[in-house]
Amino acid sequence: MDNLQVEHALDWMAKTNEKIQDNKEYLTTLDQAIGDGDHGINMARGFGEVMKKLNGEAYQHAADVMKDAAMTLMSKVGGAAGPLYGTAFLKLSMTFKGTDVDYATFSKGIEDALNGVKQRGKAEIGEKTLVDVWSAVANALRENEGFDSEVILQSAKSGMEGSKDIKATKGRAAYLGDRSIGHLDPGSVSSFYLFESLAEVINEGA
Amino acid sequence: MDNLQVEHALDWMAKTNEKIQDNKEYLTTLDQAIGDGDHGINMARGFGEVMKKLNGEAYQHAADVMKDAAMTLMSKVGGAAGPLYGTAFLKLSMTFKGTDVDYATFSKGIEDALNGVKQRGKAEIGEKTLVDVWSAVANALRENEGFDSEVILQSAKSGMEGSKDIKATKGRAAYLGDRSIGHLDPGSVSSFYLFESLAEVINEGA
Amino acid sequence: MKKIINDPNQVVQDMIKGLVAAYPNSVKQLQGTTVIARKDAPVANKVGLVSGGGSGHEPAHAGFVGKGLLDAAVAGEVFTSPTPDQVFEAIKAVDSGSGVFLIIKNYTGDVLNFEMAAELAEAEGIKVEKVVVNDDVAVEDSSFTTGRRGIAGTIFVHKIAGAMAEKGGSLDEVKVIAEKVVANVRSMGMAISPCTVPAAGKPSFELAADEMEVGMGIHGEPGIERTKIASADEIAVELTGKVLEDLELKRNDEIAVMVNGLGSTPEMELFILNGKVHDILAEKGINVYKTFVGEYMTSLEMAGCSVTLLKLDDELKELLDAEALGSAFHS
Amino acid sequence: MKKIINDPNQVVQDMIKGLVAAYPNSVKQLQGTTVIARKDAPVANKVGLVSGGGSGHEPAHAGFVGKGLLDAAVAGEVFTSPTPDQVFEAIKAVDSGSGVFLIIKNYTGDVLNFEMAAELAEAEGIKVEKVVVNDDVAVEDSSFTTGRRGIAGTIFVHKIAGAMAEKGGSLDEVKVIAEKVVANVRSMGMAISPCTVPAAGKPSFELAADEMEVGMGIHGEPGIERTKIASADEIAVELTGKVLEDLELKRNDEIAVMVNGLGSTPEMELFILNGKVHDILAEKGINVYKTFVGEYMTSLEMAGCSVTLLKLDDELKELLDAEALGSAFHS
Ligand SMILES: Nc1ncnc2c1ncn2[C@@H]1O[C@H](COP(=O)(O)OP(=O)(O)O)[C@@H](O)[C@H]1O
Ligand SMILES: Nc1ncnc2c1ncn2[C@@H]1O[C@H](COP(=O)(O)OP(=O)(O)O)[C@@H](O)[C@H]1O
Ligand SMILES: [Mg+2]
Ligand SMILES: [Mg+2]
Ligand SMILES: [Mg+2]
Ligand SMILES: [Mg+2]
Repeated sequence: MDNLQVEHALDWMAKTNEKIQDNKEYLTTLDQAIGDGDHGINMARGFGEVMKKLNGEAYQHAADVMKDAAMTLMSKVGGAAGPLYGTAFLKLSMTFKGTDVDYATFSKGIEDALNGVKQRGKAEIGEKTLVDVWSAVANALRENEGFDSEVILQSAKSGMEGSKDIKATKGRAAYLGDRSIGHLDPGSVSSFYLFESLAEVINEGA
Repeated sequence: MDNLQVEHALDWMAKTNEKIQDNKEYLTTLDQAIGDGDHGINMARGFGEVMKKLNGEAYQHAADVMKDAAMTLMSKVGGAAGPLYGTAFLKLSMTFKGTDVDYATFSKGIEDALNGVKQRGKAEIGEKTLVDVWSAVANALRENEGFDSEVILQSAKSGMEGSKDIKATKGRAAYLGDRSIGHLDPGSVSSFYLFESLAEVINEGA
Repeated sequence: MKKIINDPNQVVQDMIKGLVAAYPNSVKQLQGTTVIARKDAPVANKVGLVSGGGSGHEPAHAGFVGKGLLDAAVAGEVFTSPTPDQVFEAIKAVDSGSGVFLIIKNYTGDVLNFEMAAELAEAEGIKVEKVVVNDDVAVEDSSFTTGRRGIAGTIFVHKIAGAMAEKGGSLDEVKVIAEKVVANVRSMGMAISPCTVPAAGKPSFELAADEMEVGMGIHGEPGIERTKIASADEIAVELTGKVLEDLELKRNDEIAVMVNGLGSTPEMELFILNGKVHDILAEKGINVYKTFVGEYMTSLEMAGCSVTLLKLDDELKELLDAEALGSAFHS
Repeated sequence: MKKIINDPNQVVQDMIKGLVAAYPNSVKQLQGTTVIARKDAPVANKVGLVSGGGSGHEPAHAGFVGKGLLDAAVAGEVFTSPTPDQVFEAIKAVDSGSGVFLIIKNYTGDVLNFEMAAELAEAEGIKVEKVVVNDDVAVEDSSFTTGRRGIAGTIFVHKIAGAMAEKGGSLDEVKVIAEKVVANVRSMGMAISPCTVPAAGKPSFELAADEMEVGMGIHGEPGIERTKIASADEIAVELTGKVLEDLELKRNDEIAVMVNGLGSTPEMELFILNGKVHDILAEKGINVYKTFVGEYMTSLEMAGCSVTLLKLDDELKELLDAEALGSAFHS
């Protein structure tokens, strides 16, 4: 895969939706442990709506797919995850706009999304939020060249797993202090599904 | 035993109290099945207070023991049982007043108490209330001569057991209609303890 | 049993203490009793209103003590009607010479204890009248038995008789209006989980994870039917249907609706139920004049609800709208 | 999971329908949204007040919509803060040109969504100010983290900022008084049983039969400590103590007290707790000006409670006493 085309973008969202729906309960269980138990429900509702929206439209450009995903997530997810994922996809759409989404553009998109999320959530790396996954992927993309499913999958995975043994200082899990250590961050897990889906799209599109 | 003396009356109340306290949970369980689950609590509280009252006084006459028991039950039990037991003991005290409590007087006392309870509660025999026990005992006393512990025990027992397989038409169990059949009436069981205690007093006093 | 209490045998005294601490400007405890009275009782030239019953139904009845409502509420032990001496104290404390009106829920214990108190009061020359509320259509209305129970509909009696007394109605007028409310109010309830009397320490009944009890009493008395748990809409249909059957409402009749929570049912669920109740009524062309959603007559921490309908006329509407200043009923 | 609902995914819509059916003369639903607004919104020349958050905290926040309180409440999914577009609709609906004030509980989700809505509104020329309520002393107040949560103390912000807006206060004046309340209000809660989010279908946490969770959040977030269940008096000492530590009250200070039930705690237990809270305060010579006992900020059917203290001055007292006509706060 050289460029992220419309069909790739659509497939990316479809695969992400599938994983989120399949793991709705798991995400909720993770959020019950250190949050309020709605992350799976929120993400499943949001991505379900994203699919409804995308299936009803014809797209010319991946940027428009990202934009519709962003607006849908923003208005259907709620909680912390809604504005954060909404911001991430909005940034992707802005960076992708008017250009082919080649590796450099894509990589910059992820970087911009990461920065958007960090700014919105006032979170840095290592605070046990989905920022940890996005930054791990952004770093890996920066150090690599060309779409590589393994690089994306492994970096996302390490970001997600790295969230487990640290203390949360942002989001709802922060209320737990040290008691948050040893638990996976639900938002990091949903972000992992997003990048795992992307890796699959790359594999299939390769 | 020829006369119910003060010490007999006191002993009667003490033995009743013991049985009520020992069977507090049982009475409550019976009341949970077809009532509201407070009969054991109510009776235990009431007889506990009766003992406190009686232990603090010196009595000349069984009638006064009955009177203090009546007033204490009336003001400490509440629910349906409070006014009914209160009325019963008040009638006993009125009938006993100013005379030796020989068998005839005692028998008339129980009869008067029964009538007092029936009037207060607007209940007849066979409605699955403590009236069934009091009337069984009153009947047996009427047909007998002289204090006989077995007569009292057996009549009370048959009154209590007779309450099991009939449908309640008075008291809280009446709301259950046919579903009350097969359950012992809690008030009949507490009345049984009262007469069982009396039987023991007669045995010991014989 | 998990409860936020100290001594299970002291819950009523402890509760009253905390209640008076909360509202010291509007209510008082009659010393040495479990009676909560209006701070300004007896109110000159006003019929005094007394209600009460077992505790565990909070805010009933102390939450309905105040201007335009009750003058005193007598609190018995949990689910146990108060004793005659306590009710008698309440009667004496609220009598201004205009007489005292008793609002009694139809349970053997309540009727007996209040009646005996009335006898004591009459013996002291206090005029006493009473009404017995029996709104629960789950129970058959029969003169051979105890008859129907009094449940959440009692609150409407407090409100309307209270308004009549407040505006200067005589003892007879208060009685007439209270009887009018009783004649026009019907309720029915259901539960999905039991409650635990503190001194008993164990739940009043058991329900399987998928069961509900229809028509149970507010003291944990078993209901008339145990069925699989139904949807809010189905529950609304069942409860409203039973009430409508009994109340015989016609198109364009005006009513007040109360959707009452029994203790641990979230307000969210009460509102969901209320939505369907209104749909049902709208379909029949019955006009809802006013709706009350919340906890008015509870059963400790029981989960469940009741639906009450009160048929109104102009007089009842005016009295229902009149000012009321109880901690649990403020209008 | 046993609940009186229809579809677990429709509870918010169903609830709003039932709420508007109950109070059609005082509130309205903004069509196509989950916003409940005053029937007469926007009120001319008045700053509009908007609050909201996840559902499941009823009566918060729609029960506090009304004269002298909020102009609109935005309801998110259960325990999930509402989305920016919904908040934006609320802002537009209550803006009379005098600007709109947002009362936000301090949760990442609420802050983010309300902030984005404010940005949307400002882009359309609406003046927007906000306050973030963070009264929960169970959580450390740190600028490196999310900071303290907003819980029942939020109701005092609604009440007092609402009164300021109602008497004609400017957007700045509303903001100043709201910040004053936030600076002077502290709360702490505990739970003895969890709650179940309808769409999740299982309890948010598990507690053994003899355990309580101290300092848990109102969304089922775990607390700071899990201990053996204590008596009401001990719980009062612990909660009030933690709040007092943070609030630094002096002898003769005047305060308002709120003893808030989380959903399935009987009012009886809240009053028992309140009695001890008052004892503790009396011992310290702190004067209670007003007490609120009841369910104000719940967590579905969670059993437990919170204690909130608000330090008062003359200005706050006057605003606290001002008329308020919400279905859950009527004075
Ligand atoms: N300040 C923040 N910055 C970045 N991510 C955050 C922040 N706060 C929370 N998150 C992410 O959001 C996730 C929680 O999302 P969700 O459960 O949907 O929202 P809520 O916490 O409002 O219930 C967390 O697991 C975390 O990854
Ligand atoms: N009308 C009545 N006449 C006689 N006895 C009655 C009547 N109603 C109830 N009882 C008796 O009272 C008992 C219940 O007492 P208790 O549980 O203490 O009162 P409550 O029913 O008010 O909770 C019943 O088991 C029954 O024996
Ligand atoms: Mg969450
Ligand atoms: Mg009983
Ligand atoms: Mg009882
Ligand atoms: Mg949430």
